[in-house]
Amino acid sequence: MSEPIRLWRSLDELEAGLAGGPSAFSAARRDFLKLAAAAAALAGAGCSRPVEEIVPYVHPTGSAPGVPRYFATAMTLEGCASGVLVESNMGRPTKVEGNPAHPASLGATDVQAQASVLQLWDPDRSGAIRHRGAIAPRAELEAEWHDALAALEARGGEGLRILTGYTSSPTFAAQMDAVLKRFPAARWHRWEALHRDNSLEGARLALGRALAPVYRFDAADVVVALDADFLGEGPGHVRYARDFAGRRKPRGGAPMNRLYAVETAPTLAGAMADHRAALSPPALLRWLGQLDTALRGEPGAELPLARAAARDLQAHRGRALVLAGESLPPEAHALVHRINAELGAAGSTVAYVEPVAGDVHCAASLRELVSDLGAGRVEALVMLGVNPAYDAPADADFAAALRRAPRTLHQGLYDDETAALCAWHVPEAHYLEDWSDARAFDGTASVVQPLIAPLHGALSRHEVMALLAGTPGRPRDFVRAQWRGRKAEADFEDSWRAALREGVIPGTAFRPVSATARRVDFTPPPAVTGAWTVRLRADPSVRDGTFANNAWLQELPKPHSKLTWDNAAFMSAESAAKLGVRTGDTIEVASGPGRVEAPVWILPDHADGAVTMALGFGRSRAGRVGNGVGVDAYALRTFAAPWAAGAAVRKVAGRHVFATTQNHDRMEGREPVRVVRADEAARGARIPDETPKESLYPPWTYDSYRWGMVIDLNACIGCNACTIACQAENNIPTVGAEQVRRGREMHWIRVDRYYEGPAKDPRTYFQPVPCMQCEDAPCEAVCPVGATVHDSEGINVQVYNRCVGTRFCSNNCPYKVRRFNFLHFAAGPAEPPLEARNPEVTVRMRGVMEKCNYCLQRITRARLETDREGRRIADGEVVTACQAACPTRAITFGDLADPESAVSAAARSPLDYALLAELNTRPRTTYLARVVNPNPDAQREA
Amino acid sequence: MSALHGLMAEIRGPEALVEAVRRARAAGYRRIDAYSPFPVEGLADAIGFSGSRIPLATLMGGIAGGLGGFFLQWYSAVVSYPVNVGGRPLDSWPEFIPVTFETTVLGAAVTAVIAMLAANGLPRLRHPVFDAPHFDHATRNRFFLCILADDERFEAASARRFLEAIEPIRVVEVPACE
Amino acid sequence: MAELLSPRWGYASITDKISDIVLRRPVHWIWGAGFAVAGALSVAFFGLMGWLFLAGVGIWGVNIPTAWGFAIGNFVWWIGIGHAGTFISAFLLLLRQKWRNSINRFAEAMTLFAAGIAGLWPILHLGRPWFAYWLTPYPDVMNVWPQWRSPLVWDIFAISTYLLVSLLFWYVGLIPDLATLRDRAESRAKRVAYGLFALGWRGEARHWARFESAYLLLAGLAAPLVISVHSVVSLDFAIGNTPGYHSTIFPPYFVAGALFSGFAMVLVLAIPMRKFFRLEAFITLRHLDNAAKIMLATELILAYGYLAEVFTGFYSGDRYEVAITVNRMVGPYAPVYWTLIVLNVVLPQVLWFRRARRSIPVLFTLGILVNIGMWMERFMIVVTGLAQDFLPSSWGLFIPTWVDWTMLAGSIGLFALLFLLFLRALPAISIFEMREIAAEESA
Amino acid sequence: MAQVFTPGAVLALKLALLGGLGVLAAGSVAAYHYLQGPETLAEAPRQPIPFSHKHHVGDDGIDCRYCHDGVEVAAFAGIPSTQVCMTCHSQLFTDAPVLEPLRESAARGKPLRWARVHDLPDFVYFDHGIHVKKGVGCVECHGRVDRMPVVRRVASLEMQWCLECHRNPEPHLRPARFEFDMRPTAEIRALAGAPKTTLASTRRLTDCSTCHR
Repeated sequence: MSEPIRLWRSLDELEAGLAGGPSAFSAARRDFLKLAAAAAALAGAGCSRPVEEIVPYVHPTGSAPGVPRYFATAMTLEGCASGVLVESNMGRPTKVEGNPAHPASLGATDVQAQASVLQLWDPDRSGAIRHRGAIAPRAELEAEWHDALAALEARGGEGLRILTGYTSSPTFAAQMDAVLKRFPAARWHRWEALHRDNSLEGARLALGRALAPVYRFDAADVVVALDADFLGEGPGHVRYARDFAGRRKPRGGAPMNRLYAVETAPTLAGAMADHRAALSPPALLRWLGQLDTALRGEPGAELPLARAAARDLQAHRGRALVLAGESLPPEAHALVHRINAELGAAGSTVAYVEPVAGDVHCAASLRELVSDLGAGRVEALVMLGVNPAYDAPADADFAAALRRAPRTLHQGLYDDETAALCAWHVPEAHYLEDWSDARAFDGTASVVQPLIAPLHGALSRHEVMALLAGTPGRPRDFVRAQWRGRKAEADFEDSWRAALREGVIPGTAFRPVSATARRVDFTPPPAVTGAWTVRLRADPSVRDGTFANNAWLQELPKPHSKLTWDNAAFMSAESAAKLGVRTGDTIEVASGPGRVEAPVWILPDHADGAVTMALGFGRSRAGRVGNGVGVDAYALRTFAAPWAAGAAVRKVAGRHVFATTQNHDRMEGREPVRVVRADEAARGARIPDETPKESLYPPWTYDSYRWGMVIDLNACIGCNACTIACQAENNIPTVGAEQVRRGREMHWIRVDRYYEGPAKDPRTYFQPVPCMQCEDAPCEAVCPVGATVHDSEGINVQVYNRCVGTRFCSNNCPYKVRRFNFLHFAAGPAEPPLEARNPEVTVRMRGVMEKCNYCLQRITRARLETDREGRRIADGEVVTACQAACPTRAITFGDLADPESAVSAAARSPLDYALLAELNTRPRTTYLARVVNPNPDAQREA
Repeated sequence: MSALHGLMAEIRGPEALVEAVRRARAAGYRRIDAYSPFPVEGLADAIGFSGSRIPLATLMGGIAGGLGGFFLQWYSAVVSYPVNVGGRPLDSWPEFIPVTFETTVLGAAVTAVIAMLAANGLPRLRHPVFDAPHFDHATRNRFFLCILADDERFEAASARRFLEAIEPIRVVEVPACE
Repeated sequence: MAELLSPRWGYASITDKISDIVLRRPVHWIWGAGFAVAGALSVAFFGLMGWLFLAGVGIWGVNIPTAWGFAIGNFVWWIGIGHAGTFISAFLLLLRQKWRNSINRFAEAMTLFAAGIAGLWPILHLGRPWFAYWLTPYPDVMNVWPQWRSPLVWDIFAISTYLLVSLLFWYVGLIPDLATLRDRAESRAKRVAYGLFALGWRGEARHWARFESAYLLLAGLAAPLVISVHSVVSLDFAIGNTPGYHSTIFPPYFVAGALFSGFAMVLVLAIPMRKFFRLEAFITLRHLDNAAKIMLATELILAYGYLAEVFTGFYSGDRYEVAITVNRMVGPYAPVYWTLIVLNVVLPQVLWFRRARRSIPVLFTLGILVNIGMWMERFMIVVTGLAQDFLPSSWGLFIPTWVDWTMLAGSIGLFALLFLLFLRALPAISIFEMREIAAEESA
Repeated sequence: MAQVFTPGAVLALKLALLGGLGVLAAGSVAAYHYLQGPETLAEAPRQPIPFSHKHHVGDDGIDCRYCHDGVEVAAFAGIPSTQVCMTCHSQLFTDAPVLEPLRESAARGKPLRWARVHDLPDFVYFDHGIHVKKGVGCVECHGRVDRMPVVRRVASLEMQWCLECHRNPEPHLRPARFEFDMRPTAEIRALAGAPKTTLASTRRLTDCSTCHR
């Protein structure tokens, strides 16, 4: 995949490109025309075509046009880096893949990484340096600040404040040192809306210093997660998902692990749990108390699940692990550290390392800044990549405080809420445009290299720091200098190239620190009947609001609610009944200083007495896509209680129509998802094959490849990475909330969510559903024009340019995986510019049916390559977009004709079954049953 | 006065017309036309019309349509561009039947109409009888018998005498039109 | 039982009575008003058609899973209405039912207009209608062909054949009457116009003979065609695997429904027409009575179809069939189901009573109600199966937009417009066949 | 009663009918040719520089790959960068007026803008590399460019034209070393025999997915 690149050239190429110069730009122009013609050509189907221009390079580039190249870099989210490989088509980044060499990725990505390419091309990104709203030349900015800084320097930097989010960039840190050296009295504040104050504070209490835990799920037999969604968010979650899934194999290898999840709102971890309890935040803490009591063998632990979990943990000392989610107070974290110590987890299933984003308490840091602003102690405030005017706690009233600052500068991707209040705004370079470096959750460092010169004349964060430090230079040089250290240029060059090629710098992972956890007294809050708690959490898609203007993420269904383009007040059915509300009714939630009105969404697996709301919505200056989507839950947030707080909840007037992609939750006894108990599976239980043996038709022979896919429901955590990866790879348009309401979303692979069991606290199952590529495809027989037919490798292909749009195929598709362009979605307002699209995939016009085709373009590329080399495609050589993105490797794809292939092996599993097999459609895509591993002990208890 | 098309008698009713025709035949006239505002029972036999060949033509048309329809489907699906459609066999003949049926009916129907018109020598917008007085009532309520001038036994005087003998409303000469 | 025609009617009076409607009678304000309304609706229809072609079918309520909505429902409904005409003229001709002669002409016209409008819908329904011709076989530069296994291709052939044969049948039957109009028209323009289409018909004995044999053959061909058309249409559904679609009862059940709605429409048209043009003498109560009887018969077959569907639904034991059967009765579209049961099964039972069969208001109201009921049946068949099929995760309802409704109304307006024009331009009752009856009555 | 139609009228009608049929026939023929694609094979589009393949290939014998360097490895054969042209033209015809755009491009760093001669619809994914690899000579599709003063299209590039070869590729293939030889394939095969290339099955070659995705 990744290939060595000669920096001086590729970079010049890129910069030249964006300077409107010949190379990359003209390349873009070619594909632009290509794509622009697409719609017309689709319509034309051989009728008159416009005369097209071919624009060659002026200087040769060494890369043949149309051959994509991959570059390794790293994306930073909440201070933690994950390695990515970015596909570049003629100088234009079009697709993000995980970097197998990177510890936080292992080749997989989360949804934000997939969507980041759309963010890069977002036309709403800030496009110019602005002074009081008016576009200003860079020189003016530099001139003004040069003088201002000189003045500040004279006073030792008194009154200079810098506010950033979490950053793990060594280069940035070094620059900050330089700045603070120049301005000794200056202060560096940090604010990250999704901060990790509680866990760090908890570590301070228990371990004596701020340390971050690094978990080893591959070594854990029993895991207890307390409101900890280690599969869905937080440092290293992609890696953790892989390790966790690796321990859920019912047969062969290590014994299958068991997960107990206690949480307020359903999370990905909760959905995977073998035992789950939904408890409101206070009750959850009491449960922790009970667990502790039970572990210490003291009387008074009356909660059966807690007792069972305790016994299970003790039975697996050294292979047990307890996790505390960020929402738990520091004391709870401290207790959990202690419990892990007593269970012999420390050193085996959990290691402690220096926090990659440094030892910092965001709340304290921001509170200090706000008070200083209020006291007029701030002369100049520089804010880099933060948006406190939107995401600071309500009781900070940051906007008001900010107005008190005489001199302000804001740098960000967007001209956002904070930018609007600042004298100066500087567009920030996207990570795909920027030189930098960053550390992963375990400390492993990567060099961040640009694939394209800043699109909107954006500045690197390092350039602004250089301005402050008074040491001008190019970002790349800062990063090189940082890593060269004392080495000589000559012998550094090789390691530098290696680092850029591999995407990781070897030997930079933090060494685990040995720390002994002491017991700190922890008293769970007393039970108060009828009390409400509001639980605030990051949105699985837009996180803290950073990605609010990203249509792919906005339209990505939330894992549990399948809700798009919105947030809601999630609550349990019982709580709703108590309030007398149904899904769609409006409630008012009042907590601390703030109150918000939000529509209710009932989740069967939500805790009673609690309301969960996602942060990151209700933006006013996010951009055309994100403005006014959902309600702003930050209004309920305070320094003291960032995640959970007591609240007053009441019903108010108003209905809201949600845009959801799944209207029915239960399986209606149809078993699309098959479930097996671990012990049965271990004994080799087999899912009966319901395919009718007789067929009216003589079988077709497939003499070359027989592409097939197996999806392991036991590994799928429902994170949606496949859905969005497919969207990015296949130029799938977004349609907007209104069209989703009408049932017209376009995702080629959707993740179905089913509930099974009691109405209260049912089990949650996820099931990714792409096209099944049926061998006896019902869709094909009914197409009047033969626009969907089989090819000789058994792929059910959709020929867009032949499709007339009768939609008969969709009617006849039992899986309803076909998607139709009811309107000209490809030209929708939220669509990326044509340069951002995959030139290997036709852009579909209005009136055309489309669907998954196993990433035909990738198969074709592999076929052409291997064909030129005169060999067969080897197993694993074709990786579909969904497969590549999947954190848990739940998707296996390959050639069923080759008995040695991974997919053949998977298909032979006794747990393999075909969806709706009784219809005799003979799908090429099959599933491996979900395996649950309940604790017999616990069931006896319950 | 130009050439004569024939002598025409205007007759009151259908029965009278049939009777008249019979007598004309008996009198040895062969080239006679009878006009009525609706198909009159037994008139065709009386005038010596031996059954039409339209049914045969129709049958032929139907067979041609059917064969053509089936061949078109078979050729395009099996020979011209064979494609694997949903694992169905290329020659899915049972699924070719509906179209074959339709083309059969179409072929037959179109042939029937064309054959009818052709055999009747229609369309023919101009015809001598149109010049005959009162002939516009031939499509309303009147019946006409016309002995054509080219009948070898035709002789103006005798023919007129013959027609007068069957007590028509009137007898007129129908001039041939150029 | 009243005879078909009172003896006081002779060849001349029949001819004049019917042809005067076209040739002499001045335009009446009622006709004008009807024309205006129908015209307005037609304009709306074509206007929305234009928008549809520009924007795409997204302006309708269709979605995934219910990718078919009003368009297909309307198509099936119109085709159904387009059945009675040819059935009347073909079957009843073969069965020597003389009473047909006074209603076959306008019934056939109704058939042509209904079938033509029906034929529009599948094309409007396409995502890219300008490529509709790809469904027909022709030598193209892509060397590709229609996919013959698709019922939609069968439709193309079935509908176009039906339209063409019905047109021929209708036209052939018109020729002698056109000649009549040619000979009775005063204005030269009219004589030329009718004269052209009369093809110089003279009513010569041999011509009549050939005419009758051809007409009989056409009837013989049209009869199975009538059956085949709706059978093929029903295959659009029966071939599919969608629960509620996949049913072998469909062909006969669709045909029965078609005749049912067709005869209902005949009544809806005949009753005002005979009153407005004073044609009570030709379209007697006995005619209406017979039509009502046929309605009753087809309604019973249809009711059997409903019953059989429910029975087989449960009998199959197939969980999806059972689900859809139950779903129709208690699901989101239950109101539609029960309404159509009332309109199509319960109400028509009044036709058992002679008094109802001979009561103008009853028949007229019933005709309208039955047409509404039959439209609902089409809607139920098209939508319910799709809305909730195999995987619960993909279930989703179809909610029509105002465009759906307006275009439905527009198509009805277009139908009315064409029929009103027909009444003014051509003899609404077959003149020469009425003369035949007169001849027989007098004989 | 008199005739409705005068002899003249009838004659006129007949003529009108014939005329109508004629128009219909002509119309369908025209429509067919429209669908055949508008590009008239004869004429070449206007190019910024009247570049003569005849001169460069026919007379100078420059190998195709010298300018079209992607042809063996990539989907797109590649259009020479200004720099490639300048390798010679910095010495030769340095002041020829026709080359002014080239010199300007080199000086200003602005790319030349050539008009596409072979333009496939964008839902067609053609790959030069594999065709060259399998032994389809340039001349098969591009004709005798070595004889074209200004290059023009010689093939219709319609689907049926592609299928002709995809349904029976064998006679269109030539040994690798003659790929870039401008002589017609028949001649080459007579001279050097058939190539030893392994071909995908005709079924594979006529799959929709071979060219459309």
